[in-house]
Amino acid sequence: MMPTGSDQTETATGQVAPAAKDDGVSGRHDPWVHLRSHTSARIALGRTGGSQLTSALLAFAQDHALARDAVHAPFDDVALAAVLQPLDSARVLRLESAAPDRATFLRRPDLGRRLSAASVALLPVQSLHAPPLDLVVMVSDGLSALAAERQAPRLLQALWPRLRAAGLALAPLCIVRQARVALHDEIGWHFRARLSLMLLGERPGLGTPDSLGAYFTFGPRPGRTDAERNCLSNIRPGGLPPEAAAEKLAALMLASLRLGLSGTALKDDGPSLAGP
Amino acid sequence: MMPTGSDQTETATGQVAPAAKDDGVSGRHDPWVHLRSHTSARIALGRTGGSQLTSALLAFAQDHALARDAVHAPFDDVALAAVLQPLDSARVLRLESAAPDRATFLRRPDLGRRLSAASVALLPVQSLHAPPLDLVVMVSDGLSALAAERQAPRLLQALWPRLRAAGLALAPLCIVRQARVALHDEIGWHFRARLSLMLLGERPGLGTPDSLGAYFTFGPRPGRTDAERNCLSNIRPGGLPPEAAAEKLAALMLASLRLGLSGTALKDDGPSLAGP
Amino acid sequence: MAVYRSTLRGVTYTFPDLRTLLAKATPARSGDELAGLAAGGALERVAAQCVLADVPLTQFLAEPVVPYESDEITRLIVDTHDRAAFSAVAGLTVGAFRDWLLRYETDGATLAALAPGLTPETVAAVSKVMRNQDLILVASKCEVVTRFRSTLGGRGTLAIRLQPNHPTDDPHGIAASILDGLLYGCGDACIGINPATDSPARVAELIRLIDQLIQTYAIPTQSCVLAHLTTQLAALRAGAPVDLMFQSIAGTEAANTSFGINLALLREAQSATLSLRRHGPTPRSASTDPAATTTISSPAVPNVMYFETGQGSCLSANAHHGVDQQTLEARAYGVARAFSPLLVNTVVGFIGPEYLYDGKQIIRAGLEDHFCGKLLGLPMGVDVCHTNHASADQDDMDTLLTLLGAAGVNYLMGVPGADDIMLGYQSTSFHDAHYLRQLLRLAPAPEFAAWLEHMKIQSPALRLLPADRTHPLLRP
Amino acid sequence: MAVYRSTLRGVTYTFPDLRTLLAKATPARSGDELAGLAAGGALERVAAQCVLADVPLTQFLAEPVVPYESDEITRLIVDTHDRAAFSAVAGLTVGAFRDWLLRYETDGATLAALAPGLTPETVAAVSKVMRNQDLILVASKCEVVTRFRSTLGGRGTLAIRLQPNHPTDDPHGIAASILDGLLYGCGDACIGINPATDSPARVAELIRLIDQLIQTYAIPTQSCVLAHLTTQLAALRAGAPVDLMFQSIAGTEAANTSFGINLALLREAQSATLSLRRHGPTPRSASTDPAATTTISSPAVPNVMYFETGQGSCLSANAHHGVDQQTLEARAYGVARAFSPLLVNTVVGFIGPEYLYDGKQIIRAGLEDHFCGKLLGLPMGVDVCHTNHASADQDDMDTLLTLLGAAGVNYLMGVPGADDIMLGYQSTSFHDAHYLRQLLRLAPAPEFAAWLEHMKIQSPALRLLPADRTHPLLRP
Ligand code: B12
Ligand code: B12
Repeated sequence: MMPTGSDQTETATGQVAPAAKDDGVSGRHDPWVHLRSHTSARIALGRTGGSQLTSALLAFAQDHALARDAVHAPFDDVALAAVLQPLDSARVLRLESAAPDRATFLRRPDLGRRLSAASVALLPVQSLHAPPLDLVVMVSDGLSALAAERQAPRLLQALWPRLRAAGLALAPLCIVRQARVALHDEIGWHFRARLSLMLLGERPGLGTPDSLGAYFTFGPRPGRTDAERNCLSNIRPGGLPPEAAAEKLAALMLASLRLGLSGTALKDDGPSLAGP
Repeated sequence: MMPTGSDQTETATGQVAPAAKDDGVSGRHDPWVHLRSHTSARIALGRTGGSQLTSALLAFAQDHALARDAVHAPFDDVALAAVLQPLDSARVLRLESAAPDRATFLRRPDLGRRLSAASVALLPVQSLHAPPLDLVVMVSDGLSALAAERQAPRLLQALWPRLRAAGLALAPLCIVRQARVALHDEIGWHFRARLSLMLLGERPGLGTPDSLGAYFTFGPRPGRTDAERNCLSNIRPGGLPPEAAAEKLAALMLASLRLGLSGTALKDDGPSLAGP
Repeated sequence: MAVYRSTLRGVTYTFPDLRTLLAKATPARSGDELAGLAAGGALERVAAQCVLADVPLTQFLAEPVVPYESDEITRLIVDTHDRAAFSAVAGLTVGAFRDWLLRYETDGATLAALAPGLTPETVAAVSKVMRNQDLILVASKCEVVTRFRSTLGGRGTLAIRLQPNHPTDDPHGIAASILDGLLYGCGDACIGINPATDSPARVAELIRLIDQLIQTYAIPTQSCVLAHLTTQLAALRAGAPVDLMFQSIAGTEAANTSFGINLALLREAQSATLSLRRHGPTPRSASTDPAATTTISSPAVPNVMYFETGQGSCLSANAHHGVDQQTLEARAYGVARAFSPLLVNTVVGFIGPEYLYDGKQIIRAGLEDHFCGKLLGLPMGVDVCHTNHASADQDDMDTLLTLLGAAGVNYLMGVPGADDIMLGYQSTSFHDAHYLRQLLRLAPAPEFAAWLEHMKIQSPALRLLPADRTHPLLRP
Repeated sequence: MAVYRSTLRGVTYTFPDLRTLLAKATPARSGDELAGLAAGGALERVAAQCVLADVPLTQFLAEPVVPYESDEITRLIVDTHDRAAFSAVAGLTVGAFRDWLLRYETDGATLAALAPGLTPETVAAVSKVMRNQDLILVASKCEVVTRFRSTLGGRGTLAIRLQPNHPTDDPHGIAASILDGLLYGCGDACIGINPATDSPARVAELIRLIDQLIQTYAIPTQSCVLAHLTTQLAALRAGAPVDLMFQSIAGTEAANTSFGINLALLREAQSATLSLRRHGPTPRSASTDPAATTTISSPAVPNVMYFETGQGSCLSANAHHGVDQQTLEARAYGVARAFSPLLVNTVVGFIGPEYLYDGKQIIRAGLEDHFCGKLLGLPMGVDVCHTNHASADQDDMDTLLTLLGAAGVNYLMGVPGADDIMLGYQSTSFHDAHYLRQLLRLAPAPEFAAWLEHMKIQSPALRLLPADRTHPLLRP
């Protein structure tokens, strides 16, 4: 049995560095700090008594302030449209949800799930006799404009050729301001697409202000539930890199089209996606 | 020693009356409920275990909701001016502090301590050669419009004749929207009055939405501190009735004029006020 | 159908039915405002609370808030209601029930006996006429003990779920976080990973990773990988050593449908997990005799399920039937208790400000959820947390954390530095857990406490011991 | 004068002096916004906290926030600073000082020895880089014991000031509230009346009223009538049996001047009260040996003073010198500790939303004040309260009440039904006091606990006993 009452808190040297260090934490670490090479989680933070060191506390507070800002960062959908334009000869549509501003968007998810009246009017009329489309893809800021701006171009640059190569009939790419996930049901339904994919910013995490989520639905129409969708999350360089996400998404969506379903019945299982 | 573990909680009859009872509390009381005849304090509430009964809890919540409303009740200064007009042949002045609205007033006591520019312009010019006035009296909603509307007329009707009888030279009566206590320093200074009296609504209590406070300063001028004022509080029928307050105030203010001071050096001590 | 009415200073407030009355009586929160169900102001809220206080408890059996015909959860609640247990309070109104709960004589054993007689709606109703202190005091009387490899919920203990998530499910990254947590004395509730991916193969791999650690170091705890239940089932069927079967649940059938589950699927998953027989006899610890404690759920059915809930999920799925989110949350506990879970966790600030706007609403909801779950006989834990789009910070978390400690919460989350790098929210850290144990002298689960001592991680005085690189857990 | 600067993601924040730095580092509150001193946003606040964490503690001695020349409180702080006691932490920065406070080894005795070495500004500074949990944990280590007729502040105890106010100071009304409180087990901190009137004769009458009760029933407690100090002095000189001398105090000389007091007047009042020799030898209770506990203030000077404070009073008096309200509050404790008070009470939500806007700000401020006072060696109580113009309710009060119980607060207020019918605000009730004692197993002051048992008011298990009309206290 070890003696009680002893601990390994830092000695009182007065040398607590300010929190604005690169690693996000500073001061004395726990002896297993080498394990940090495996994860960006805040491990081996060290302690004083059993509590966090001042440096860790302030690093956290700083990251929190930054993440709060990230939620409110403005979305430059015009610039994003310009970046994405070359992907497709079809024109890129710029749309918006029914949430008029950021504050309303945050409190009214119902509005984030519907297009504004103006945007509905912008949607090209789909002839009832035109052959149904395979896929409509949209990008939204969601809860993080940074995520859409940083990850969507890389993801789509890798995804688009695969979709083309698979011979899919694609609707125009839509950029939607302030959308929630379910909005792609409405757009997919409008285009009478077999599959509808929404790429949108996830809620910013402390160290991760720019993480993208991808949600797709087979047979999109208003009223679909989350159980009928699939999701790929944490798309960002420190998580699932956008290119890898494109590869996974292509495989999953092609399986979805082949099996005629999405949701809990479709599992993300590398080999099993290969299909019959 | 009494047995532990037994208590006197109400028996579970299912008969907890709704809270909207006249006495503000209901359900089973403590055996000393007869002591309530001496005070409006929430005594002998009864208990369940050691906790308040649901009925008492809800009565409290209801009173809290009402008191919160009372803070925001609008002040009908025009009607009050009409009521007070007969007191004085001089015209009653209607003024306002620099706080533009209720929300601002609550967060900006500094603005409540200054007249608005418009009100400063309304003040009659005081000739430097006119004999100095003895007293300027003002009434404000402060934190409770109800208090000013209910108690000020009764108080002033009893006070005014006493002041006249004492032969005091009085400035016009001022009604000031949204004032804090120190504003009477500015007005008193403007009128070059020897004494300045502010009657204003105190913060509404739970059962007492209409309690008036009286604060007076000898030698009013901007920069006077609270230590240089005297105060009479809880002016309302259930507290110090307005007529009794008038009597006390008259005695105190006359002593103040006689001694040439106010504040901590002037004590409210019935007989000792009689003076030499 | 009854009409509910009261007159308050001359104004008459009418509430057409019980579910409207319940919604208007709820302390303010953004989700009910979003749903258009909240009271118009403080006075209407108090009026509703006064009416609610007078509603007899029997009315909740007579007037289901979600129709029996169209909702299997209502059917579950009604069909399994234990009238005999209920008889102790059957004559009471909601207000008198609150008074009864607060009596000195109403102790843990009384409440344990009553639990099967209470419906979720009854419990939600009474919470609406209770102040924070009432929610804390009554909950602190309840003791709900469950067991797998560790014994959880005993008085004077506080367990922690170790949550070592990683954005790519990297096994080394996850293992690093697990070691970190163990060296801070956390992990007795379970080691539970939220996988980033939805792959049965990856889920199986993660389950094996934890299992390996548990076996190597003989850690008295259990593993869980919180993928969708169908994904875990697929892994189980492929041979993964599943300790606990996890699922997010909600309070209406429609919401559960949107989660891709229903009662039948839950039952199937439960029996598949039970059939693995991994729960085995609970190792008795020297320091505590679990049999001596008053337990609610006699472990007739072993505790192999883990559920998570959180106010707002039904509304978010557009499946709330005009019922307020707190009542629906209690109904989710109605689902949970049909499955003898080892752990039930309300993830109270997780969904975001759309449902709980700020620290104040999160704190209130956390106390409500803990109280309601405990009263229904559940082993409640709380994920004390907030997102970056909410108006809340770590001070609010400290506050709720401390209140829940005083209320006797079964377990809390342990996330490295309180920052979940995969789920994108802030929860409680290993340090937070240790703070609470120190402050309120709460010990880990007895088997785990013994293990921590044995491993020289924590002293019997609940202090962390210095570890260097030669510590067995750190040896390569 | 030093310039304080930090760069955070490319933005440089500069703070011209220590008082600006302290203000910007303070958690958000309306009073500092009103004064124009608050940080512009969360990032500026964190930047200031990071800079503050690096400031050496010695800097607070070198750079007074209010000039030495013009402020007698600064002079008091500087002139009575105990360098020997300070030496234990003299080498630390603010951030390292927080770390030091949280060490396991830093126990109550260490903190008691350090107290005279700490200045109010140092203590305020460190609180600004502490989370709620830190404020609670460190405060819980401090034990500050004081005595008059009852022994207050011992570990595991919670005392209550019985506050029986009446809008006309009616003796029967006041007596009724006192009996109510006593029968609920409250009154051990003191029986303290805020008189509505400012008359020395009336004050004397009220003091005699309490004294009579104390003598008749041999209650081990002390009286106080909280008029202006000059009014109490007048009563004392006219022969009133003054137990405790009360005064509201603030953190700058100018604010105290606006209160009509200064240090000389406080000294005069203290020695006048001491000269009455009413404190006498403390009756030792059987259950606790007060001498055995670790006390901070060796009662060289008997404890005959009672002070109240509250963030915002200096600003309200336009006497804040550009210093934030929390630092000024700590300076008021600097005044208090020069007078060996029996009780110091921060009336935390009393002044209103102008200074502490809502429940969250009140909770934070309550924890800060309690922490700062305790660290400076004061017997801190908190009036957990709110006004009707603030955005706060009884749930917030329950929250703060419970947190303070865990933090080891010396005493709280007991007001009938939490509603002060004279001061117009909501505080804590006798029921609230009892809730906290039950929940955390906190006993009243030992002498008072014995008296409650003897009077058959409360059982040794801390339960209230039934009282009927024949109870001695109720006999006419
Ligand atoms: C918030 C959240 C939830 C909330 C959603 C409620 C709400 N109103 O927000 C709750 C708690 C209910 C939830 C539940 C579940 N979730 Co979830 N959730 C998240 C989280 C943390 C953030 C999502 C986000 O920011 N969306 C962006 C905003 C702008 O969109 P939104 O329209 O506001 O939100 C919608 C989506 O988030 C959707 N959603 C949430 N979770 C899931 C999961 C799946 C599989 C799908 C298709 C949709 C979906 O629900 C919201 C309402 O429609 C992500 C993690 C992350 N970093 O993204 C995990 C995440 C998406 N969820 C996940 C899982 C597994 C689940 C569950 C299946 C768990 C379970 N075993 O039951 C359940 C059921 C989901 C369902 N089918 O409905 C996984 C998905 C893994 C995968 N690759 O498939 C993620 C990535 C986290 C994880 N790794 O565990 N979740
Ligand atoms: C709030 C309050 C305070 C606050 C004031 C700070 C603030 N910004 O609000 C604080 C806590 C600092 C305070 C202190 C004291 N107060 Co005081 N306070 C009150 C209270 C509860 C409400 C006042 C109110 O609503 N005013 C109306 C609003 C609209 O005006 P305001 O401009 O916002 O507020 C100003 C006045 O309230 C003034 N003020 C506050 N208290 C006092 C006391 C006196 C004697 C004077 C002249 C002015 C004064 O200070 C404020 C800023 O200028 C009243 C009780 C009541 N029911 O009214 C007692 C009350 C006015 N105070 C009282 C007393 C005794 C004191 C003290 C002298 C106590 C002491 N022993 O030190 C001190 C010092 C006062 C001083 N000279 O500055 C007594 C006065 C008794 C009397 N008849 O003289 C009252 C009636 C309460 C009581 N019975 O104990 N108080």
